[in-house]
Amino acid sequence: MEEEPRIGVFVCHCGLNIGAVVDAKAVAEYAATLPNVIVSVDNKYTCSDPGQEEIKKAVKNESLNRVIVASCSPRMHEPTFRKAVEEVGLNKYLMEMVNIREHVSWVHMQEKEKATEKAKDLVRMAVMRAALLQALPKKEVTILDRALVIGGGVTGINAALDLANQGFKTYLVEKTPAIGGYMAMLDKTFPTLDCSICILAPMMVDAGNHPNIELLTYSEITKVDGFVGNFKVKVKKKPRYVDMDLCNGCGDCGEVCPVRVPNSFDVNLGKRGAAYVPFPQAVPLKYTIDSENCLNFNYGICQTCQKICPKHAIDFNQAEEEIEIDVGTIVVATGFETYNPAPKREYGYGVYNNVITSIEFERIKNAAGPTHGKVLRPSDGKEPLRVGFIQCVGSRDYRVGHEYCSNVCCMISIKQAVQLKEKHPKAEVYIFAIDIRAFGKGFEEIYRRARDMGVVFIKGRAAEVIEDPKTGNLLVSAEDLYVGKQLEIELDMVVLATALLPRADAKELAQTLNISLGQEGFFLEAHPKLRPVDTFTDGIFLAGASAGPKDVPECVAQGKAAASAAACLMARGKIEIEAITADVDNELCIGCELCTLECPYGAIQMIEELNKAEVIEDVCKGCGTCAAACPQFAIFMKHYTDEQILAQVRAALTDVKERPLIVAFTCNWCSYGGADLAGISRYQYPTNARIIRLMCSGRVDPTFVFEAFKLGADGVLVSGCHIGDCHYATGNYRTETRYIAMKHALKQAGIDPRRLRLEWVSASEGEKFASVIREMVEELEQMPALLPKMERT
Amino acid sequence: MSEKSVLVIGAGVTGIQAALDVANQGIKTYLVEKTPSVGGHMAQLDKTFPTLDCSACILTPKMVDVARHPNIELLTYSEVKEVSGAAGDFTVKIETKPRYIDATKCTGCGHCALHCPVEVLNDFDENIGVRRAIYVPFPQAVPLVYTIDMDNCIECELCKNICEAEAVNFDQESEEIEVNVGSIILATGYDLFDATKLKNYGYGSYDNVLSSLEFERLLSASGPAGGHVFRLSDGKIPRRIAFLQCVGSRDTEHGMPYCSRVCCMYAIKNAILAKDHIHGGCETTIFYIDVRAFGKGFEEFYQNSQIRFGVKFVRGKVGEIAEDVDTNNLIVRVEDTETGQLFEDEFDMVVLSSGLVPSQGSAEINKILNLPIDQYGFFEELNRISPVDTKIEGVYMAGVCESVKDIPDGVGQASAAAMRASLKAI
Amino acid sequence: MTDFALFPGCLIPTRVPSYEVSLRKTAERLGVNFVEMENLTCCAPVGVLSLDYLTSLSLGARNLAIVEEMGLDTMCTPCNGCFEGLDRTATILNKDPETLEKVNEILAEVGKEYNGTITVRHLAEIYYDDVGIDKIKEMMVKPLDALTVGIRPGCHLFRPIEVIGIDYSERYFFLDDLIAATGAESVYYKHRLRCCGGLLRNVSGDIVEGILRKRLIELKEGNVDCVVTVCPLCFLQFDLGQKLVERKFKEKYDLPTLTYSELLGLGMGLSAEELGLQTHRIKVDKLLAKIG
Amino acid sequence: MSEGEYKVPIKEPIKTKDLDPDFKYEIADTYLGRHITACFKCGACTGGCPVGILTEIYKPRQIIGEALLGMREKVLTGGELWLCATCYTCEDRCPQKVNITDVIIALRNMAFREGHTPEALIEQARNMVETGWIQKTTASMDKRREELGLSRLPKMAVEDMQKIVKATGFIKYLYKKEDKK
Repeated sequence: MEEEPRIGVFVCHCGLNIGAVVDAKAVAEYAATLPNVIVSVDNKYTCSDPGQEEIKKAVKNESLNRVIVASCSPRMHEPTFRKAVEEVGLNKYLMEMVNIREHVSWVHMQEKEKATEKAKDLVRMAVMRAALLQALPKKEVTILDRALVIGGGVTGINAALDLANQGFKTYLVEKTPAIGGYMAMLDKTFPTLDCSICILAPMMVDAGNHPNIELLTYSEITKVDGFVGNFKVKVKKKPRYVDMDLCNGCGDCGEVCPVRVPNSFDVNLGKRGAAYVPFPQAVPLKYTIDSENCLNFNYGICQTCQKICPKHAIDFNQAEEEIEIDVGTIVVATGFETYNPAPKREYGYGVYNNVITSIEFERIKNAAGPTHGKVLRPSDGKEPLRVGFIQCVGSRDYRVGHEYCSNVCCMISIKQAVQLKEKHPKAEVYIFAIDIRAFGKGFEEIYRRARDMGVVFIKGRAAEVIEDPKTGNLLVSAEDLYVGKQLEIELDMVVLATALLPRADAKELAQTLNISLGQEGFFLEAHPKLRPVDTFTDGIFLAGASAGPKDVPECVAQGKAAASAAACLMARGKIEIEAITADVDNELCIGCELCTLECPYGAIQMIEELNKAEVIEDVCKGCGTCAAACPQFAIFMKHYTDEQILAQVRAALTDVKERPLIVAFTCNWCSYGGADLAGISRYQYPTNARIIRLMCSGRVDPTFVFEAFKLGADGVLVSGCHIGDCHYATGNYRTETRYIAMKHALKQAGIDPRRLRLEWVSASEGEKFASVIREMVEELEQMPALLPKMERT
Repeated sequence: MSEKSVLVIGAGVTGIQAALDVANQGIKTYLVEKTPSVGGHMAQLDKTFPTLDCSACILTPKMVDVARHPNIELLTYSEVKEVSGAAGDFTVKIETKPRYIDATKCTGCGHCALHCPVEVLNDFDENIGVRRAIYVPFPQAVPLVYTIDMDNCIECELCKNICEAEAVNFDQESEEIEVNVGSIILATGYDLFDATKLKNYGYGSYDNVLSSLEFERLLSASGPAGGHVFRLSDGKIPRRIAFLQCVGSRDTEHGMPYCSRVCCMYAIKNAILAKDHIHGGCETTIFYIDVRAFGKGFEEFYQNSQIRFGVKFVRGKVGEIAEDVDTNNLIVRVEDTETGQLFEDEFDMVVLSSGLVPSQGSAEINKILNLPIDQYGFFEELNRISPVDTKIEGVYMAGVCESVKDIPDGVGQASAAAMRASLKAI
Repeated sequence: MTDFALFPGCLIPTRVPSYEVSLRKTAERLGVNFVEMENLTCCAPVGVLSLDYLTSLSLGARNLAIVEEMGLDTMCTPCNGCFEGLDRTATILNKDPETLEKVNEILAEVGKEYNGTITVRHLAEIYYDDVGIDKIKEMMVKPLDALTVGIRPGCHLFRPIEVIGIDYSERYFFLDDLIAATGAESVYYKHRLRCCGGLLRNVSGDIVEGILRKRLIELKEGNVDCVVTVCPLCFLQFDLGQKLVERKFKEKYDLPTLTYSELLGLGMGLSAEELGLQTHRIKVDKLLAKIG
Repeated sequence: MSEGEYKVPIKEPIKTKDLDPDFKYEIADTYLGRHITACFKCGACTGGCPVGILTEIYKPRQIIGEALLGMREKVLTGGELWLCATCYTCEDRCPQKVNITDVIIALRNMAFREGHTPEALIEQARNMVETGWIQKTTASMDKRREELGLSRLPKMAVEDMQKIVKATGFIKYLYKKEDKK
């Protein structure tokens, strides 16, 4: 250690968030008594200007070389305080945060004294660790000025166009044969009833032939490697069996194809051939041959399309192609799916012909749709003059598992009702809703217009729909709270306003991109207000309905916002990344190669001649799995060294005032985030746990666990991401194998193995984290105290 | 990068985000704010929905960034006087009103305020709290420079003598600077609907009927009461609080047929915070027409408020409020349209969830730019697919001045506007 | 001051003659010139409007036509019911030529025609706007500053705001100024602008007595000496109705009721007999004693 | 349940056949009922209604809600229509500017034509048509007027009244049953 550590502790009230529960002044006074602490003060808002000013003045005047800020979660303001200390010449890695808000005041609201004690312990642990912190050089990476936009809906198109106009080369990857997404399927958009394709088509054409945009349609992302500024993305281009350069979209092959299968673009109401384009205005206007239904692929017959194609563009043995592209930033704009209401048997979707969903109504109403714009009811093709819209089908529904509100269905139904009334002023239109959520610009006006046109709004969730077999008409029963009466309304057709769901492959894409999913299954943004379009992985941005249901204007705005965030990064050209990497100490390393097997990125290789391991700094992501596996303790993890972690464990277990005491190891990306969410949602749990933050659960070296038990910990919790979700791909697999080994070791040492517990907690499982702590405390309270023998050694 | 620059008018959270986004792309940015400090209405809030994040913890770091960003020139207590030229080449005259304090010298220590004899209502605290003639709107103001409010100052010069930094200078003049910018972003925000117009609710004549922002200031830790909720009539702790929705909004009578989009959620948030801040708990009831919890995490927040925090919801727009003259309690008369029952409940305090109207600032700046506005005073967007462009090329807008929205949407739109503006600046 | 065609209506002449005699005497002293009207029909108030819209408009239009024939342009009515009926008719016909034409077709049957030029004013408005507070103060021979008064303006004087357009609020009503002009003090009490239920007189006795009892309790709480109103129906409610409520609920209120003209007359030094106060069912002796 | 079972009124839900969807257009066509469709049933009117306070059965929102739904039978024959004191408080409070009292008066017009009107109003109207005065005039009224120095009760233009009432067809509904006059 070069100079004596001079530590400054700054305890924050955060207004009343901390101050109402934790006695910040007492914590600051206690911290002043700790070794090497020179300055210890409390402040109402440490993150505000006066707060940061106080830190800087203290560093300058008292020449502090360590700063500890006890306030909110590092996931929120670590960058803020790191920047503050850097401005006064202190290396940002010499600043340590202590989470006494999400992990203390917000979750122990009724236990003020114990919470203050817990805060003191956590500050003590931080002070012990701070003494061992080392300055780390800035690690910068250059950023490629190319961007990748995943998803060709209105959001993706807007993001790509803005990036391209800014001069950045942009790849737009779309899973289906044409861009346009759901908006291309719509007839009109609310609230102004503009024709949807008229708005979308010009944008699609611009995106189609913009010099800076490379369109990769009918393609999927298979693998993403690298990190911010240097993503290596593998894209699988599915075979169209049509040569894109030759085909001019004349459509002869579509006509002549004998096959007639339901067209998913028409929500299976309309039919299309095996050779098809999803819709007439498709961009690119190139035909695709659907190998599942094509007679050639199934029976080796027909091939008429190949024969008659004037440009000889059809080539049946076109193979799947995989290309690799290097990009600096990625924008995720994969959109949503609609809910299939069949499981809600009470509405009879799929059983009664005349019960359809709003997207089906939209296709029926669309001039390019299966019925060329005439609204006809599926059972007998008659024009329905009595139509009912049932809201919240699959949304706000605990039973179906989607508790959220899908934001757009009220307005879709009101728009569709107005369209019906425009055609038939005397049609009877009912809307069954709990709340009419007409919140946006111009929404109340069209809601008023619908009422003036005679649409009847019934306050109450429709209870059930039954069919009158003779007429095919439907009987909807519901209670109308407005008039306090039960109703049984006979209608010709019922439209179910179905929920917007995250796409089925969202989980898979989240794992490929290493970003996490929110509670409702949509992608999780870093912070709804601070960083609404960022994810926790730098360089990857979120936009549109992929982050949560929203309407077209909001999608467009978020598309442009994500483009702006990406442009900011790429315009700067370089970015500072975490300088947390591994380092091998050559004397200790005995060349057993165990670490090279553990590393998922191959960032640690053997130097043949020395028979020693060596870390490739650029590739190493700093998860620490190798360090935990090394039998010789030869691997030195920058910023998360063994000594620093053990210092925290020891500090947690000196003058323990609360029994049972649990040492909890959490991984920064998932379980630490889960603990934060438990705080944000105010789930209360006992104060017995002391949380230590590591980059990955794979970093938990068995020695840490045994040291904890040796020093008298009653219980140890190791928590990390669910298998498959790990930010470092395979970190948690190693943790699982070590956990089993540790259990046996504890049994032999005469310690009840139940005292060690391994739990997977994702960033969206706040409640689970709280209940895990509660269960552990209850379980440990039943157990007899640890054998004193252990404490003697 | 380029000599072209961008002007952002209005330094609420939206204006700050837009300025940061443009500046981060290496483009020079001028950020003009009418009041002495940046922060806008968000600085007045205690917590934000739906995550109950502490509002200052989100806003103050961004305020610090904006003040310290090399590419941003912050012009507070200043107004745009004149705009000429076209997209890519606007010349703008900006007048900085005199603070009568030298910004370079003032350290924000606050001694002057301690000795200032004049006490006036602080409009930042919605006239619940007070401030001195020499003041900063709130302790975390950025820039932390004091301002003398000349209308109320009696020029006793006590502050001048006290100030070690000799920053007080009574004959400071207003300065005018001219800047040349490639594009302009409007982020002039909103004002609250003046609820005195609703005679049947008695706002303005009954002491315990508060507007939502007044209640926010009561809740705020940096507010006049340090976060303790009390009745303005007798200082007692309210045990039964009513929140009335759609005050001004969805009301063709007062020319505001639109829904103000955020009141349902901030009412639920305030109801939960009221229970949190009042020791011994209190009963909160929200009288609504439709609860519009449409955004991410909103519905869960709405359900939790009922299940875990016990906030009561009654569907019915309150007909009228009468005041019990001796106890200053409020008798709220409403029909619960779900059960058809008619209630005459007595409450200790009533909070009106007033709607949002375009700010005075929007009207003033529009006298210069005369952009087309819709019948409520919001700026009109160019067309459906460019929600942040105005009808004048090179002038963009974000936040509530375009249409009512909450903080995440405002911040999102700010980034979008920054993108469009930076295209013009290169 | 312009001349006003006086439309007494049917309730005041028959059931509340004291209002008519006091309004004539006070108007004379204040220099308000009323021109008598003949050959009138009923003003077709809400009771008739509720049965047939066109009949109500036609009868009202006929009375307005008579004022036109008299060469005047403003009609004054002391009764809220007539004010509501005729003002509504005038407002609709003055603005909507199509309905005016239909009504004139019917008026042709009786040889009359209405051209939509008449404005209808209530007596209270004339006291306030045309006579004015200062003039009334001057006329006060015996200021009534010992009296505390609870006003009952009567719903149709100021509602619906779209048709009548007077700005009002629970806290302030122009009638307060008129009362203050006489020296008396107009006291604020709960729900003082709330309806007295008069129009439901023989439709549902329970409701009428229920509403009236609430108003009487609130007036009692406001501890007023007397009730002053400008509407004959309110007068009947609080004068006659008070007796019925006292009998039904076995409670004592003993709240004398005056119309504003009677209060004005007292202030001007007119005796109770001259103002016809003896016809009131609730005795006013205690009140007269108080103002000496 | 102390003795015997709990007596429960059994009733059918409202069926489509009980609803008349055109009722709302019929009301909207009249001048008085023109704004009815603007109502989004928020309850502000009932909240301030002086009659609504006392009786559970009279709620303006309920009447307008039922009218919009098409429950013509219940609204016109229900009789709640006639409990409105026509004090117009609700009209000043309606956020969607629905002239609620006028709508109820329009509904009363329809009820009158279909013969569901309280006796009192029929009697008042008949007095007006026959004598020109809403209440029957008695000699004592004239006597009291003279004591106060007022002229006798003026004569009402009864013939003109009757011509008008016949012309507007009002008489047809007033004397439907015995068909006097």
